[in-house]
Amino acid sequence: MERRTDIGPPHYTKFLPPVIQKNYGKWKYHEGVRPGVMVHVAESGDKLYTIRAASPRLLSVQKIRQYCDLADKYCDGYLRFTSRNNVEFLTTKEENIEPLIAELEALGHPVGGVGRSISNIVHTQGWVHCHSAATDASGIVKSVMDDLIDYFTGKKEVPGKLRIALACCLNMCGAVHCSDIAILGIHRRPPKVMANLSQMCEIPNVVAACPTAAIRPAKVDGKDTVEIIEEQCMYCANCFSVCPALPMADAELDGVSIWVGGKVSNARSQPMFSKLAVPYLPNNPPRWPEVVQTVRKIVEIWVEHAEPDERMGEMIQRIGWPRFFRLAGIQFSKEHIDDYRYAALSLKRTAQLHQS
Amino acid sequence: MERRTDIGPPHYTKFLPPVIQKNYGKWKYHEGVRPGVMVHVAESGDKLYTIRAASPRLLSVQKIRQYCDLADKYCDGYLRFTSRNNVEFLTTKEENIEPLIAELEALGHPVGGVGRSISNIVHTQGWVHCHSAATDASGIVKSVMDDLIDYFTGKKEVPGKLRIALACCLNMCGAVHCSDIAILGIHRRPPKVMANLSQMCEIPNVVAACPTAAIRPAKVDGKDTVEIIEEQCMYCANCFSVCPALPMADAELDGVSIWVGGKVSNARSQPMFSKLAVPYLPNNPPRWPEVVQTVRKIVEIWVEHAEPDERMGEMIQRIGWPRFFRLAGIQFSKEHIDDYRYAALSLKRTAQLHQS
Amino acid sequence: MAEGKKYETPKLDELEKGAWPSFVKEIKAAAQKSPMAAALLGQLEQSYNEKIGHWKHGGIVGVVGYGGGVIGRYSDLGDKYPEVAHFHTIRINHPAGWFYTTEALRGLCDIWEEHGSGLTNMHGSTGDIIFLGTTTDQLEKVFSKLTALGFDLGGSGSDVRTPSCCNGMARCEWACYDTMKVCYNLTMAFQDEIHRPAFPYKFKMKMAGCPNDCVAAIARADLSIIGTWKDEIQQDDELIKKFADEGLDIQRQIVSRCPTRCMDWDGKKLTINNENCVKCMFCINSMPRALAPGKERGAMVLLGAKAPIVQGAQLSSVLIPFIDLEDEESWNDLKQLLENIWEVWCEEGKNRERVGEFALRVGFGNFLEAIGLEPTPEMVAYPRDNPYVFYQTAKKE
Amino acid sequence: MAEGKKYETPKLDELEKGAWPSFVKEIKAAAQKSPMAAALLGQLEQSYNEKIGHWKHGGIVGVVGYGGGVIGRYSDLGDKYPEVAHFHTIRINHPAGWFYTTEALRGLCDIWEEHGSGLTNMHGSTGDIIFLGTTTDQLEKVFSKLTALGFDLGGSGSDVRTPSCCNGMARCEWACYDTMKVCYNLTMAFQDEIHRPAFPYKFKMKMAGCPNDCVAAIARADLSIIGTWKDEIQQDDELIKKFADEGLDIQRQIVSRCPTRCMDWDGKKLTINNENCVKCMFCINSMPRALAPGKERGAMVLLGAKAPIVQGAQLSSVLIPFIDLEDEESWNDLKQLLENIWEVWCEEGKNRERVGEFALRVGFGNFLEAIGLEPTPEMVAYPRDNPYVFYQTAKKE
Ligand code: SRM
Ligand code: SRM
Ligand code: SRM
Ligand code: SRM
Ligand code: SF4
Ligand code: SF4
Ligand code: SF4
Ligand code: SF4
Ligand code: SF4
Ligand code: SF4
Ligand code: SF4
Ligand code: SF4
Repeated sequence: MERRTDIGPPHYTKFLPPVIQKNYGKWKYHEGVRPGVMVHVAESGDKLYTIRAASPRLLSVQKIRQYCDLADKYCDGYLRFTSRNNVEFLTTKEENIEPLIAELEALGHPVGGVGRSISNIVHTQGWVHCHSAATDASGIVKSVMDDLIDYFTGKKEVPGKLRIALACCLNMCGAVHCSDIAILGIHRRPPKVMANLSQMCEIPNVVAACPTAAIRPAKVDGKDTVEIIEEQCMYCANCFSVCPALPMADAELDGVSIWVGGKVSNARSQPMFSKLAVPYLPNNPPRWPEVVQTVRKIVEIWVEHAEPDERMGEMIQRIGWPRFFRLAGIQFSKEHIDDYRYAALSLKRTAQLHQS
Repeated sequence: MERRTDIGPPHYTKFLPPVIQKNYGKWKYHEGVRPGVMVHVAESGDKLYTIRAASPRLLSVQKIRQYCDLADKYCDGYLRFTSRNNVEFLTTKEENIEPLIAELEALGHPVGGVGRSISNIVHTQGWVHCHSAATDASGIVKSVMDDLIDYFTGKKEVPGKLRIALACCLNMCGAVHCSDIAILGIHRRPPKVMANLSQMCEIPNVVAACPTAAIRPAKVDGKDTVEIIEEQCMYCANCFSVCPALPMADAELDGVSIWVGGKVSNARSQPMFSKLAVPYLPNNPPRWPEVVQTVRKIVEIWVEHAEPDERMGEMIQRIGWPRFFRLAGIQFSKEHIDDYRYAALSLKRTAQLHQS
Repeated sequence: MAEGKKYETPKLDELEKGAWPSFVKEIKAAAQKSPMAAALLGQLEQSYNEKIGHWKHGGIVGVVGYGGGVIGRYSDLGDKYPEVAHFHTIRINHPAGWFYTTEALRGLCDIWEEHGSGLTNMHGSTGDIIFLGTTTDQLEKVFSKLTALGFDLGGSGSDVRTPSCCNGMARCEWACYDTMKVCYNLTMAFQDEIHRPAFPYKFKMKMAGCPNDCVAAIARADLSIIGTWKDEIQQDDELIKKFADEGLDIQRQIVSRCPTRCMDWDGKKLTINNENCVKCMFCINSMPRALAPGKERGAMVLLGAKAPIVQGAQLSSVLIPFIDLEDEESWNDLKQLLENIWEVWCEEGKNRERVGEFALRVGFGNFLEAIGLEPTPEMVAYPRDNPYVFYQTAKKE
Repeated sequence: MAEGKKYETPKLDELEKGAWPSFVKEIKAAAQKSPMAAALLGQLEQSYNEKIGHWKHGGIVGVVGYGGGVIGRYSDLGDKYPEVAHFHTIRINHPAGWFYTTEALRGLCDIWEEHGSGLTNMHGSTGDIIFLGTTTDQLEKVFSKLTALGFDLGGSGSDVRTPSCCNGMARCEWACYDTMKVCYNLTMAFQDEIHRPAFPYKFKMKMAGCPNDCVAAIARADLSIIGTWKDEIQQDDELIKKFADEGLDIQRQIVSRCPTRCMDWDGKKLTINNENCVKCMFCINSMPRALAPGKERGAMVLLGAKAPIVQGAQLSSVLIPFIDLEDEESWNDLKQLLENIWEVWCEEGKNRERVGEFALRVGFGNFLEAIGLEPTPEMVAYPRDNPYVFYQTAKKE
């Protein structure tokens, strides 16, 4: 057989259920049906029900086949995944909804995440697959979502959408930099310079990799290597990405920081970056209780104070950062004050101030 | 007589009219009386009328004495100047208002600038006194205010306050960087290096003065001097401030740029910097018609489109920069796009966009 | 494959409890058949005990003729967990919109059960199907079976990364252009650029059908295409009144939160000054069916988003305020623009410098000039607020 | 002095026309008595013809024992206009709030008619009385007469510049602290720092009685003191209704423009959620008397504003969110803070580096530490949005 290359992905139309093929581009509106389920109504009057179920994203082929069984049974053999890694079952038959949900729940995949709710946590590899990780991803996600499950399933009501993301290092695979709540793995020790560095890496590349010019060429025992000016290192690990001979991980100092108030949608307010809330929490596997509690606390503040469809960042702008820190019981510290490139613009350059 | 030093200014209380001394800190409210006149009412019921008259700021002692004559006649010998260099006559006698105004107008000092109006232009020295000037100050101010006089006197109504400022070079003495409309003198030629530079200035200081590192030490005919990397010069004249042997002025290339949308008050919106509207207009003394017309055009856009008490920058945010440029008939160009330190943040980083 | 060695995993076992689906259960399920998955459990448990990861970089691995699509990964405990000594992932270009038939999915499962750990990510953060963990010798086999099934690898390294999009017209009434079509067409147009890294750094593309941006395009893609419209919001006054009657406080909840305050509500009728509407979607989101995007629909193209490495995170910013994307011409314009961008960036970009960082380093105005676009006020949030202008004309005079 | 040489000034004469008061008329008036003013007309006309200025720097001039207060200025056409070959300005510290008796003003006029050009600026942009143009030999004479009249020089060069303030409690119902008193007291407390430049660069102070900031303190002063309050806005519902009855659209014009949307208007009653009020003054400005600042009044202290030279313009940012400024203690706190700031800045600031640029260069957090202030969230618009944190604690561990 000829080796085929550059064929690209299958054409998407092959994978669209007939009701979508028919009504493609001709949807009229959608409505919530119950938590985790919505219906889209087409101009033709056709209806498409979507049942969204939680997924850990890390899926075994066994589980995928189970999804397939359900899709074959209830959805004519079609299903999809969402941009937040949930799985969606699509059916035109309203009567399929309840049995499908029952089976999904039996399988351990609660239904929810639609409309005003807390959806899946977008996350990354962590200790499961990445060399760069300062924390695990899946373990924290599991622990946090176990705790927030009622906000996913709709058992508890929330004022709007809240997006949580996790990245296990500053590379921030995913959208940690723009999430309502972001959990970020962090190193807090400068890289160790391995003895064989010059065999593994080009020194000028390594020096150039550092955004804060913390790396200098050096000689040790007559061998070319680099040295790290520790005060200038802010632990970004870019040097490690460029050169494996500069490991960053540290069992005691690595951990997690918590960020709040980012968003990407353009609704009402413009997209915003996430801002530092908690500079450091320890790695405490398997259930990272400090992280779980902090996230819950922040979620609860939002649930209590946000107006309808108000995102975390919008709410904080309205009630003020001083109040947010007070409510969350977080100590404001030097770390919270920006000292990087756009630091000037992060200062309170107005007399508009929440005094209470 | 002993030489007195460090005595500081006279104590302000000596200069306060009795009604102010009595009601100091006990004013209750104010109201407009007629254009250029307001009344402040104290808790005691006392009333203080303020009549504000235009001033060119550059005043002869003769004129100041004429002011004094009027103040003696109508205001018990008290008067003040404002933070925008207008002169204010303060009286408790309502009946003094009209005759005072008549005399002020006869003297060539129209009354106005209170409340919703265009007040005096805060400005600087220009060719009258400064070595750094890329344009004149007083001449442009006079020309622009002659043209806008009806907005000062209240003959024409305006939606709110509009603050115009002028600075004759990038040092921006005044508040050009935060004004609704700012007129800014600009050089557009790199400094000339005078032959005697090393006698007049310390070369390391000169080199260090340049924010864009456009100045390099050099030798010419064996003499120490500097050279200017022309492409790196953005004509800020900081080098000239540090070293007189680097003159910037150029009869043909100097001129004026126009900026819009700045403010300092914290009402509604936070303080904002002025933004570039017109990158260059020629120096065309004595009446700078291009500048006068451009300012008028911008004022008219504001008068037509602003909501009550909406400042220029607030209005533009609402109607969009594309529309502003269209209305003003200004060609948007590369110069308008920031390329300095915070350039990244000046880009349109949202899908929120005025499409029409 | 046979079942592998079993490890005690008391820490991980904790994560089988609780209501959220458990990734540990998934690994255990895979471990039923895959010794790799079993070893992964062992190494992961050790990480949980030691609070440190055990993966390291290694040599570049891949399939013949491709430079991207596989992430080489090695255990630093290879002696202890030999099954995961090599544990590469394969990135497979997902179908636009992440729709599948069960048939296709089962095909993928079969391949991966035979040639890898049986563990996947559905999906990776860029959008790919991730096959999580295999050895170098399996790569070609996986590849040939994948292509037989109609799938191909996605991007990795300094290439075009697998484009992704929201489900757009497939299921959303707000899609202003056909995201899935554009995503597919761009993917096909740039197969070479996806498979053979030749850029200074990665280049991502994401398409969202409207400003809600359900794929986070503005935050995560070097090229972000976001749907919008030019004309008036479609408005059904009857249905609006219904929302009001049902208790929506239109004044407080909608009108006074419009970013440009371009709406008025007199208690009965909603009036939108569409000239000042910035198409934020908020009012439409809040009253679906009663309000809808206009009829003159299309997209805007933005450039430059990225995560913090190296110079700091960026959001994409407007490059083309409005493009139709339906006709041939606008489609060619878009492709031409991309080629211009890559040409300039490849020529002058530094190693590991994303295109957004590059454009800022050379100056956004200069960048526009180099790629042949006229500057327009739509590209800026505000014109420059500093007087440090490199007046070019003057220099030439 | 006798009348000087007369110059033809056709260009300048144009500027005698028109409704706005003419500076040319002022110079001509002065020229009646002052040959300097007459020569100024000549040189200025030449500038108008040539489109170029004719002043140059020169040696530092001043009065004995002072380093500031006089700006030396020389004509580069000294041969042609010998009367303005030397044409220095004198900066005189104005009385706080710019209030005068005619007696004091006449005294100033007499001095300047005798010893200078007879031309002034009432006032300079920093706030000083500017005596525009005299020769070096006149400086001491002017100075001794000024002090006899009770006036003193203002700042210039790298010193504390003449502090200025809005008229505050003298005439404004919104003044939240006594701006004129604070201005005067600071001026008197730092006479030495005003008169003898010893800083890396200039240091300006401005006081505004409320967030309307009628002296542009936040834009123009290294130290900006701006009045504010802590408690609830004072509210008179009757008067509010009157505004509504008289046609003010309270919902659209006021409530929906409140920056934190903390007001509600039900058509009859205005409800302010004062906890979320950021004291912007807008609603108060719009309904004077009906609304007024609260009763627990004071000020906030902000640091760092400046024009663009050298690193770009800055606005001041919050240093002390609230300070009473009435009692001795808070007054001492403020003075102590200033001294701490100057000490650190003098120690580590570079030549021509304003304190705001300095604080940013060393990092605002480090700067706070150095001056002995605890960081608080009131100091930031938002906490850092990049992960580039120099974790200090970790290093010490
Ligand atoms: C299925 C999905 C797109 C896909 O192709 O996979 C999707 C689908 C819809 N989104 Fe979304 N959004 C999806 C991810 C997103 C994202 C991206 C993300 O979360 O990473 C965003 C941007 C989030 C952000 O700003 O950080 C997003 C921001 C929105 C918004 C704006 C919310 C806001 O007010 O800020 C709306 C409008 C709304 O909810 O009122 C929206 C509305 C919708 C609607 C109602 C559109 C429609 O008519 O079909 C869809 C159902 C929404 C729901 O879940 O309630 N969708 N939506 C994604 C589901 C993810 C999930 O599993 O939970
Ligand atoms: C006299 C003066 C202070 C002084 O000590 O000299 C003053 C006095 C008053 N200001 Fe002011 N402001 C004065 C300069 C300013 C400045 C500074 C400047 O222009 O450089 C500002 C900031 C301007 C800016 O934001 O760029 C200023 C921003 C305000 C505002 C906020 C306006 C806004 O909506 O942005 C108010 C409130 C209002 O007008 O509603 C205000 C209101 C007032 C009130 C009504 C306060 C009062 O109750 O007495 C005073 C009469 C206002 C009027 O002229 O309509 N004053 N006011 C200054 C008169 C200057 C002049 O001759 O025109
Ligand atoms: C697998 C994945 C995370 C996940 O679990 O989903 C991932 C994993 C890695 N990313 Fe990523 N990135 C992944 C999506 C992202 C995203 C999100 C996106 O694409 O939408 C981002 C943020 C957006 C962006 O590109 O800026 C992202 C930003 C980075 C960065 C920082 C780039 C920057 O310019 O700031 C790096 C660092 C680098 O390139 O050296 C990085 C580097 C890496 C490396 C290759 C680290 C390395 O040096 O080996 C990781 C390999 C992990 C592994 O063991 O497989 N990854 N990475 C995602 C790709 C899966 C897929 O193809 O679908
Ligand atoms: C006279 C005055 C302009 C006026 O006509 O009102 C003035 C005039 C000069 N300024 Fe200024 N500045 C004057 C207020 C300002 C202000 C406004 C203010 O103080 O509120 C500013 C902006 C605020 C600030 O300080 O940042 C200002 C920002 C500058 C700068 C840029 C400083 C910066 O950090 O960006 C310079 C450049 C320098 O210091 O070398 C400068 C330099 C100068 C020099 C000394 C230029 C020089 O190198 O000789 C000018 C002397 C002119 C002359 O011939 O007398 N002047 N200067 C103002 C002082 C009068 C007074 O004492 O009342
Ligand atoms: S965030 Fe960092 S550690 Fe996590 S997958 Fe991405 S590169 Fe790896
Ligand atoms: S971790 Fe980042 S800051 Fe530290 S040395 Fe490496 S590249 Fe530089
Ligand atoms: S703005 Fe420039 S030219 Fe004008 S007075 Fe100030 S320093 Fe002189
Ligand atoms: S004018 Fe400014 S940019 Fe040009 S050389 Fe002088 S200091 Fe540098
Ligand atoms: S981005 Fe817009 S078009 Fe796409 S799914 Fe989300 S709401 Fe629909
Ligand atoms: S789409 Fe947004 S900007 Fe446009 S009218 Fe609705 S809320 Fe306002
Ligand atoms: S700043 Fe405030 S207190 Fe001072 S004059 Fe202006 S409005 Fe009155
Ligand atoms: S002062 Fe400003 S923030 Fe406070 S209620 Fe009034 S408008 Fe709102």
